[in-house]
Amino acid sequence: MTSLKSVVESLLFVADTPLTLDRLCSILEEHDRRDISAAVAELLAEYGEGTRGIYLAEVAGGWQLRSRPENADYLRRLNRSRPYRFSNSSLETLAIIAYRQPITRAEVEYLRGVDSGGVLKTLLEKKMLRILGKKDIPGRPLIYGTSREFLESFNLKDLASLPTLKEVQELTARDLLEQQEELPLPGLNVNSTE
Amino acid sequence: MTSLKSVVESLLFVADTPLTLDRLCSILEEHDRRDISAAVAELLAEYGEGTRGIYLAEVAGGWQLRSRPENADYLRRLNRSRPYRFSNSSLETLAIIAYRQPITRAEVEYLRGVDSGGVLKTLLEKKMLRILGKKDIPGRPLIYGTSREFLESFNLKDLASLPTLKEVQELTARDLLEQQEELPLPGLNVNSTE
Amino acid sequence: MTVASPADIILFPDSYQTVYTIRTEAFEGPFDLLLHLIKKNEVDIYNIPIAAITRQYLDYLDVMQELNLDIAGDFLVMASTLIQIKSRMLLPLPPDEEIGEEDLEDPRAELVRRLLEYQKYREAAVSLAQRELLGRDTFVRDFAAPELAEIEPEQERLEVELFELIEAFRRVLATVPEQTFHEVGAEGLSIADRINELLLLLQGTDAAVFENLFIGSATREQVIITFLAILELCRLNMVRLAQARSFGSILVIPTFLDAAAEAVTEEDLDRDFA
Repeated sequence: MTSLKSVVESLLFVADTPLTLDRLCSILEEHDRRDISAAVAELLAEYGEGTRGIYLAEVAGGWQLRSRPENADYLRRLNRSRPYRFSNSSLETLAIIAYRQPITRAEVEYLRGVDSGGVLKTLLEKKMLRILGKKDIPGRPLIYGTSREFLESFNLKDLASLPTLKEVQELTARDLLEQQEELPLPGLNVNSTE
Repeated sequence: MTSLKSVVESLLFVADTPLTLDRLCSILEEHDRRDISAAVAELLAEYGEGTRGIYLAEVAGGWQLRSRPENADYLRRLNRSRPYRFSNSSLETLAIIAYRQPITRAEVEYLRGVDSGGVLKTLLEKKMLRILGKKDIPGRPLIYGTSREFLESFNLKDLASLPTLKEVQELTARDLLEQQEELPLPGLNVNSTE
Repeated sequence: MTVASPADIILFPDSYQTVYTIRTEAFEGPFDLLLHLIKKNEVDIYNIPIAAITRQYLDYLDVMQELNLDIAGDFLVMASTLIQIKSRMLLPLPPDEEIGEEDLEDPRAELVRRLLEYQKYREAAVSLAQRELLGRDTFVRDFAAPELAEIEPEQERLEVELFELIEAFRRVLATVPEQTFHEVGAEGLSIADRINELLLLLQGTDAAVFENLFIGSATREQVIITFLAILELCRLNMVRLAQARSFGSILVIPTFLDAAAEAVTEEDLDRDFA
């Protein structure tokens, strides 16, 4: 018999999606949730050491073994995975939806200032977005949100681990070394356009 | 930059077939064959220690990372609840029934243009459909509709929350007429969003 | 004044291909172009020299036109907004007693708010792109492990997105002649919902009082939908309407899946699944 840690490592290795603690517990039903959690923690620590070719990422509410990003140049030569390329408009639209979801197409377009139907469709096809339902306002427009695949693609544990817009701005400001003084702008209420 | 060993480990991790020394050398062309060989030997030694959940197997004249065979029972449980993906024909049939219910098999087949008996059966087994009754026409064919489970799996409140075809088509309408007619510049009051 | 913009670089394209790509890559939209002009001119976003910026903006549209590029309607809409703001800034304020609240606000305020808001998301987009992207920076084993290949799943979890369902329906419709189809709107689907609910309600009962089926139909629209659903059920012969005596209650009698005569038999299933 091998250890629980070994079993968890095997599971993480063969699973083709991130495994959540709930999923691990239902697979390892005879084990204590606390023990499973501890095994994951041990693995996280082990994979965190040194510069191994594999690391244990916390994504989409679970854990997934991934290749070390520093080795990406070599891995691309294997030519196996479809490279993800996002256009600027896709990224812009994704950012808006990630921060403002649930959101309608009209709201996205108000923020971007351009028609966004085509981009939304592309992002739906790439499974980065989900249709969450319809908004309870006249016309019942569709509402969109980001998907689990979005979290996986962008290496995010959950939506809350996105930097806040303020943090993003501070980072950008520091990057550009051009501190813009902040003026109070009242009433940035974009959603009142229905 | 990480070590050659780390790169080899990443490659073995991502590859879906065993990698031979020749293949590794051709991918890592700037590296010496002897160094690559040594990196593999180091990895073999490391993975051989203890009872880790992953081991480096020598197969088909090459190497492949595999899950530890002793843990196979647990891995089977992972597979037991594998996510089920609909085939295109299942999705098509389900879509027709969702949007056109109540509907008979003959009507489904008229729309799809192909025999749909097998697909209907699968969808009933998956509990996506229910038999609503029999139609009062010669032959008394069964009438199908979608089930409560259907709504649950698509996270829908009711059938009325299904997006209409028109709503999705609107997303792409722009692509077809990318050429926008030119609007007269003056007097376009766009900001009247109060 | 010249327009220095990404389009300039491509004014002398070395291939047709290059010309084709600028349309999508020059500017994402009017906000993007405006922010570019503001930055290039090194002006304060809170105090935009609207006349100069408008002129440069229109110059850019001219360049696009000279290059025979399609100018998206959104760019033209912004042009008209800019012109409007410019003219409002030239107008003298109305006499004191007629000053409304909107007259007091800087005509540029709304535009500035939107530009700043847009800028935030554009920066967020950049920070998204800088993350360790799956398929670009990091890779996973997104294939079935060979050691699991022979294990048949015992129980499957359904995993499908609404969008895929709609796309499937669209594929079907694409192959069907148009007039055999009409768009089913929310109303048609509400009727289908109601039919499903009524069938559940009627299952296992001998009959239901007609009026009782309207309990819970709060709005006029819901009443109509319930009524249409009952009619549809009658048409399909899944219910029968009966009245015990004149002016008595109307009874809705389920005739579907009648245990004695009408149960779904093996034979029925065989016929459909043969």
